Amino acid sequence: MTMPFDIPPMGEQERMVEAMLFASARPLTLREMEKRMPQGCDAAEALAALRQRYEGRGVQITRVGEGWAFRTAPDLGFLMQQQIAEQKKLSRAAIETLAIVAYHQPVTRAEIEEIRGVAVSRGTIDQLLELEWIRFGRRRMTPGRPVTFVVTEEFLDHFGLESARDLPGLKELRAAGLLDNRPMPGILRSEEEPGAKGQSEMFEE
Amino acid sequence: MTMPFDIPPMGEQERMVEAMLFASARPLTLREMEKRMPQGCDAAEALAALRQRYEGRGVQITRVGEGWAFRTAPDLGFLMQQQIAEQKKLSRAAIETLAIVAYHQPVTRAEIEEIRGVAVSRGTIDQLLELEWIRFGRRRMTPGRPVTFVVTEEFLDHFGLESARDLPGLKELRAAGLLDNRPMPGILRSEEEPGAKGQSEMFEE
Amino acid sequence: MGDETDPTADPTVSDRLAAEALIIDVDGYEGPLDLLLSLSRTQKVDLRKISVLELAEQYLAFVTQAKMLRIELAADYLVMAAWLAFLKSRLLLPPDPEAEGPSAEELAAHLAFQLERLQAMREAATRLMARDQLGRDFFARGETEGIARIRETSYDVSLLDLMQAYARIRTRDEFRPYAFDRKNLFTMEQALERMRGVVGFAGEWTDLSTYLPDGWGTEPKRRRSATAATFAASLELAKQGQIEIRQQDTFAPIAIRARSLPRGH
Repeated sequence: MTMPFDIPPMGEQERMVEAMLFASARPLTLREMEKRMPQGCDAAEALAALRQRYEGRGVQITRVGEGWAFRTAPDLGFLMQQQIAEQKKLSRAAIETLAIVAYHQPVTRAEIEEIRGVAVSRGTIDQLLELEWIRFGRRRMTPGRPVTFVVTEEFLDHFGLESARDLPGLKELRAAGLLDNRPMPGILRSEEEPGAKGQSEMFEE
Repeated sequence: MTMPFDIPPMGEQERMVEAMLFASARPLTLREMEKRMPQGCDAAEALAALRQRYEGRGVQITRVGEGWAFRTAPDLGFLMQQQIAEQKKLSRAAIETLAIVAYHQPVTRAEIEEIRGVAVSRGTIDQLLELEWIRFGRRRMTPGRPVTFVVTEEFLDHFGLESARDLPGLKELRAAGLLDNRPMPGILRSEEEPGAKGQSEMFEE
Repeated sequence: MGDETDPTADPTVSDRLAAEALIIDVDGYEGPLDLLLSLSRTQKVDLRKISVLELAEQYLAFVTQAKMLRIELAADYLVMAAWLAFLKSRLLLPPDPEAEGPSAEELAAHLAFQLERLQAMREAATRLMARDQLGRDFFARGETEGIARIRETSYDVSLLDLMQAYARIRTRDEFRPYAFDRKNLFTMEQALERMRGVVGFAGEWTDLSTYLPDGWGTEPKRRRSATAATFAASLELAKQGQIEIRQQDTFAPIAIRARSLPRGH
């Protein structure tokens, strides 16, 4: 049991490999590690022991090309992601547009603009589409065949509704005189609408 | 053996803390870790178990301010010699200024000059700020509202200190009154705060 | 430095050598306090038991020698010399009961305190630098893994908001007396609505012109109306503290960005 030089015990060699792999910015080969370790060390043996020690742990020693490196255990990848929940207020334009779609669906963009009294920006529609609160419905069988918008399942989900027909308060609003009993704007459309043209250019882009 | 939610067993939580600390170069607080772990996890308990597991190993879990980090064991530094990034030599003035900030924090520039007996050059402060070893603290509530300097978590990390309370010899220096900001007798220093105040607020935060 | 000495001063050779040694040192001193601390070491006693009188004499002797050798001493060295000369005389004279202010002993004690404190800080600095240091003796993880940030935006809208919005539109409809040509007119209200919706995404400085609504950027009349309305709206938003506006130069493009407001209450 005489050792030619003071070769560190295997436990120490294991510690060395552990520290080197940890601190290195790139995978290290056995040769590279051995070069740094005191003479007589056996990086391969130390590494084998260390690999075993890390088996099933949160980090593992994996082979990367010619070298070795610590890597997060694959099942823990989710920890390396951070969900950032953000609560944002919807713009007034978006809320109004959404409300109009909900109450008047299927509804065309020109109709939304008519009801709101102002132009509806592409961004507003896009945002609602992206939120998956509205989607495209059937095209209207009028000149220009404008697309219509309807609300989605996600919308109903978010607002806790069974269907758009159940929109609570619709009757109440009407009873309170907040909704007039004019026919749906969609019916007026064909005479009034400068829109046929407007719509076709609206969704062309 | 029913659990209210699916809280992962402690062994799993330990793996999670291990993976997170391994992946980060900067210290992580328990809160930061818990935010990333599934609900109901106890990062503190997992960490305590993990610390024990790594005792005497090539890498260790060290406390840095409010956070925790893996660091290589100091006795293995020789293995990483190749990796040592060129360290800028700090001037004597910078080293002394750093020590004064650490031991006297929060400390104003005038106080540093008073202790060193010479003006502190802008470059010295800038260098320490750039190293992120010192930062601005609260302004002193005295006329002129001078800014104060305090040491940072990077400072603690760099010098392997758990907190500013662990500065070597701090207690002895304080007991000997050498951290007092004693004004010159007979000089009414309205522009500066009379002594002991700085000490009492020093480590309150 | 020898060539700076004045041969007419006629000091003995050994005096000159001693003085020069002192002067060579002077470059290394960081000021009077540093020099005093260094001189105090020759007393070889605990700094708390230092003889300030003796120290004052040493310092004054140093200054005299420096003068003899026509060495330019910085003003603060001379100020300290004057103060120490005063202190020395006060220490030697019996205390004057009539005198106001601190006693000579108090002043001497303060000087001793300053020296001791400076010495303590130097030792603390040495101990600090002797510690194991990150990146030299111990190391952080070399190959870190970043955290992928996944943004999940949820919108805070209730059914009530929705209904109120609808009621608002419908009631407004009834009072709308006259429908003007809104084809070519972009109102400030519209611009405000539009910008409120999008400005939150503008963390970086963004040219105001990029906020013009689609289809309003080319036809001059529409562009003018939209530009004016958007500018007016941005002023309003700036007034409300929601955005910041900047213009680098006269007639330069105007840029805006969202102001990050502290969250919560």
